[in-house]
Amino acid sequence: MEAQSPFTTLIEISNYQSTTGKKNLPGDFALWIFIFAEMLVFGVLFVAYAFTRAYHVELFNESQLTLSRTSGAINTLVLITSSYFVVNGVSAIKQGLSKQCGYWLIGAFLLGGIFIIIKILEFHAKYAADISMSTNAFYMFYLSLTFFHFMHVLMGMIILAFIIFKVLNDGYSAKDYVGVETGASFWHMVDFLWIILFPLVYIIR
Amino acid sequence: MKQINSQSNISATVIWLILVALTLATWRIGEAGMVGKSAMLLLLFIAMIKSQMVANYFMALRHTRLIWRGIMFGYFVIVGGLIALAYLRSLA
Amino acid sequence: MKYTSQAVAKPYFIAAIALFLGQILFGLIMGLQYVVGDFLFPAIPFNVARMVHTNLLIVWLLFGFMGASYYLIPEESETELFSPKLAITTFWVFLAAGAITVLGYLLVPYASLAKWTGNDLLNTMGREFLEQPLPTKVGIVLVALSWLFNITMTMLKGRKTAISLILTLGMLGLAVFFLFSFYNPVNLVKDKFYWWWVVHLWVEGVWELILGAMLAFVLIKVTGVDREVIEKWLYVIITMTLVTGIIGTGHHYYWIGTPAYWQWWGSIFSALEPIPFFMMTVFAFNMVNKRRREHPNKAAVLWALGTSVVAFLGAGVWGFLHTLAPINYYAHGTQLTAAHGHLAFYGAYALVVITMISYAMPILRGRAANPERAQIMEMWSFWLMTVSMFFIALLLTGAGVVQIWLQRISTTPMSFMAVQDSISIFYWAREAAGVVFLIGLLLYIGSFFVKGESRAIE
Amino acid sequence: MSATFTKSMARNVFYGGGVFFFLLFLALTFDTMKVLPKRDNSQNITPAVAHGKKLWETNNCIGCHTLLGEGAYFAPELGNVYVRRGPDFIKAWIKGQPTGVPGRRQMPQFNLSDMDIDDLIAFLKYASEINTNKWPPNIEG
Repeated sequence: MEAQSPFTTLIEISNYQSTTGKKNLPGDFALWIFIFAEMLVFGVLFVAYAFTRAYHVELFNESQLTLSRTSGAINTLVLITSSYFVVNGVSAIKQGLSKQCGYWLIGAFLLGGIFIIIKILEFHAKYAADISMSTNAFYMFYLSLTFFHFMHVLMGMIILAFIIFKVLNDGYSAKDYVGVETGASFWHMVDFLWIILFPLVYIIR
Repeated sequence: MKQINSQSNISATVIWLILVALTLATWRIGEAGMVGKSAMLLLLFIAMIKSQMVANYFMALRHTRLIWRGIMFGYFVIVGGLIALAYLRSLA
Repeated sequence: MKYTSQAVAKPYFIAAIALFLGQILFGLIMGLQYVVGDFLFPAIPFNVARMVHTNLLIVWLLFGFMGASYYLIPEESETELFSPKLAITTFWVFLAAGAITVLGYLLVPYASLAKWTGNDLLNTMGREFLEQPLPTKVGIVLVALSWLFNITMTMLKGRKTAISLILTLGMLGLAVFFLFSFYNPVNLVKDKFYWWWVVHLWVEGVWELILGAMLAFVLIKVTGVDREVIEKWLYVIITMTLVTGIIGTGHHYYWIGTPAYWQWWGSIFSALEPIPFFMMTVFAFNMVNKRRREHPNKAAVLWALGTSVVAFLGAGVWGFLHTLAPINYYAHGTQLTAAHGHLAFYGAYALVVITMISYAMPILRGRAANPERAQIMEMWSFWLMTVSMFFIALLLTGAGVVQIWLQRISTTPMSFMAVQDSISIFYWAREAAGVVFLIGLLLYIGSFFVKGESRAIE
Repeated sequence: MSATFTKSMARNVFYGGGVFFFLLFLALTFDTMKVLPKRDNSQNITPAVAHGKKLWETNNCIGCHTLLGEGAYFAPELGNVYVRRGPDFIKAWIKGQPTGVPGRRQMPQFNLSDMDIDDLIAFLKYASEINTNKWPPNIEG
């Protein structure tokens, strides 16, 4: 009766109790399903970008030069650093240090804010130059990818804000920190995707 | 317990520094205007390595079950591979 | 039946099945008009038959949803319905409005109907699926609000479960997005753009919440699997529905004057739309495999599993077939769309309503399950309807592929009507499958009248 | 630590994800509305076109035909009929219905005045000039 389906397997894997010291996914599995779905969407968009470019190499190369590589690089550093802060925040809460955790996460949140500001300046420059998703194939992908990612940063910041609020009110502890790990996983995904997006859209030619 | 955590903080710091260095390298290569097959492959490889480092160390998937690391590594192979393929086609 | 007020579901279910029968009869008329063009002309021209066919579908599904929620919400909330009287009044109002509207379609020329019902005040008529006269549209809004009010009030005074929350949210979305049917600008592109906010965001958005909630409810009842497990997977599945389905609306924005970037957004997100349906299939089978009890209503289990499979095939697979922009460029507006529409509506929505009816109706009639013979008849009707609907989908797919080839790809494209003549064999076979479907439906109706030993409610 | 998969988190992801993608949809809608004037031929909407659209609707043409690929699939696509057949043919066709050929699909006689038909044709002309990303693939629709 107990037929094995991919679904049961998935549940069992997610409930896997370690005997060999292997751990489970950090945070709540419900969010991980979402994370994998988002990675899939971005993956398809990345590949679609690359293949569309293969048909319009000159157009892509030319348009790519109008992007600010420096602001893209700064944003990469900003996100990497904020991800690093989040890692420290998680390890702080694992030791029951709510305050420290809160501070690290506030730092990460503020860096997210810097990313947003830089990104808005970038969008504004393109808007002022009358460039939109309908301008050409390159800008379609550039704006779609970065705007879609931009929204993820905003969402990540909202999640971080919730966690900061809760952790500063001693809502988490050394025993109960799944919520922090869950939010952290989302934030790292935002970082993960930007790390691929930046060289792909801004640099590689 | 404390020991392990400070250990992981140190390794996270090292990873962070490597990621920063690789980002700066990517930026330099872009500013230098390097193009062509090897530059493309190098940049793509750096990006993929960086993303794997985030997955393994920041997301802490390194000690999880094979399947989760497998999904991330599969992403590396499939997405990275297809992108490389598309670029190589355009160079050919 | 745990709460006496659940009994209000009964007339809703009966009306749903009766209107379903009407829908199928008009479907058969249209199917014949496809090959015998002047059949019933000018008494019932094709456009009138189609309007009746599609509008009856919407109305009977709404009856089914309402009946289901009047049955389900008291049980979930563990309290009597807020106002059974309101529910019954709403029923008669909706039935009367529906009947008058259909009679209007059949007896009055559409242009006169428009003139008499105030279409000059606010142009809303004459758009696919939204052909209803203004008073009917207003009536639908009022009925939906009364339904929503009654259900929400019931939920507020009792237990709030994930299932009832999701169902109510689905109904709220249904009511809200229907409001876009009142917006009909002269600008054809805008008209079409927001028309999809009703049509797509209904069937590939909020209706799926209702579908998921109904299916989850029946699964809890017939399998005895822990509510926690079922409800958390329900959340995951409908999350995926909204993640893929909302931007998936873009697959309707390829060729109607909207910007070209929708081809990317629409293709990518709608290509992922099969995922939640696949999850739903695996979910349903898993829960049935893990069942903790043998529910005497075997037929209901079959309908539930059937829903998950046919919804995946009809909405997921057949949708995917023509959702990518480069393929849709050739497939758009052909019989392929009709194939997808038929199997998807049958699998996702007709079947889930029948699932609910099949589960609840015996209980409403004072027994846990129908007698053995009645259930066997139900199962026969399931297979007859499902297999014949498959044939309808396959035949229309065949017709669509040939149509695309002759009319759009061939270097010497043929005209629309010439192509239609050359694919008439598909239409004849489709009509035959339609007759089998009708037999299946009649068998289903017949199963309600089979007498015999039946188990009492535990 | 055993894996966590809670209903409350699944619920949060549902609300978060739903709102997120709806907002994204609104953003894309906003952009679409901004771009439309360049594509939708709205500069050519005259009172005749508006009246033509109303006639199109109140005679339920969509119940048999498709318009830009949407509608019933029983009768020819009319989004490009203005280009395919031209105004004179359309006018004669509408006036000549039904053909009464036994066994053929029949179009009703809608008893439209000459002016009505002209408005309907104006609407079809307007529709044929919408930028549809080169759909349909050929003149046959």
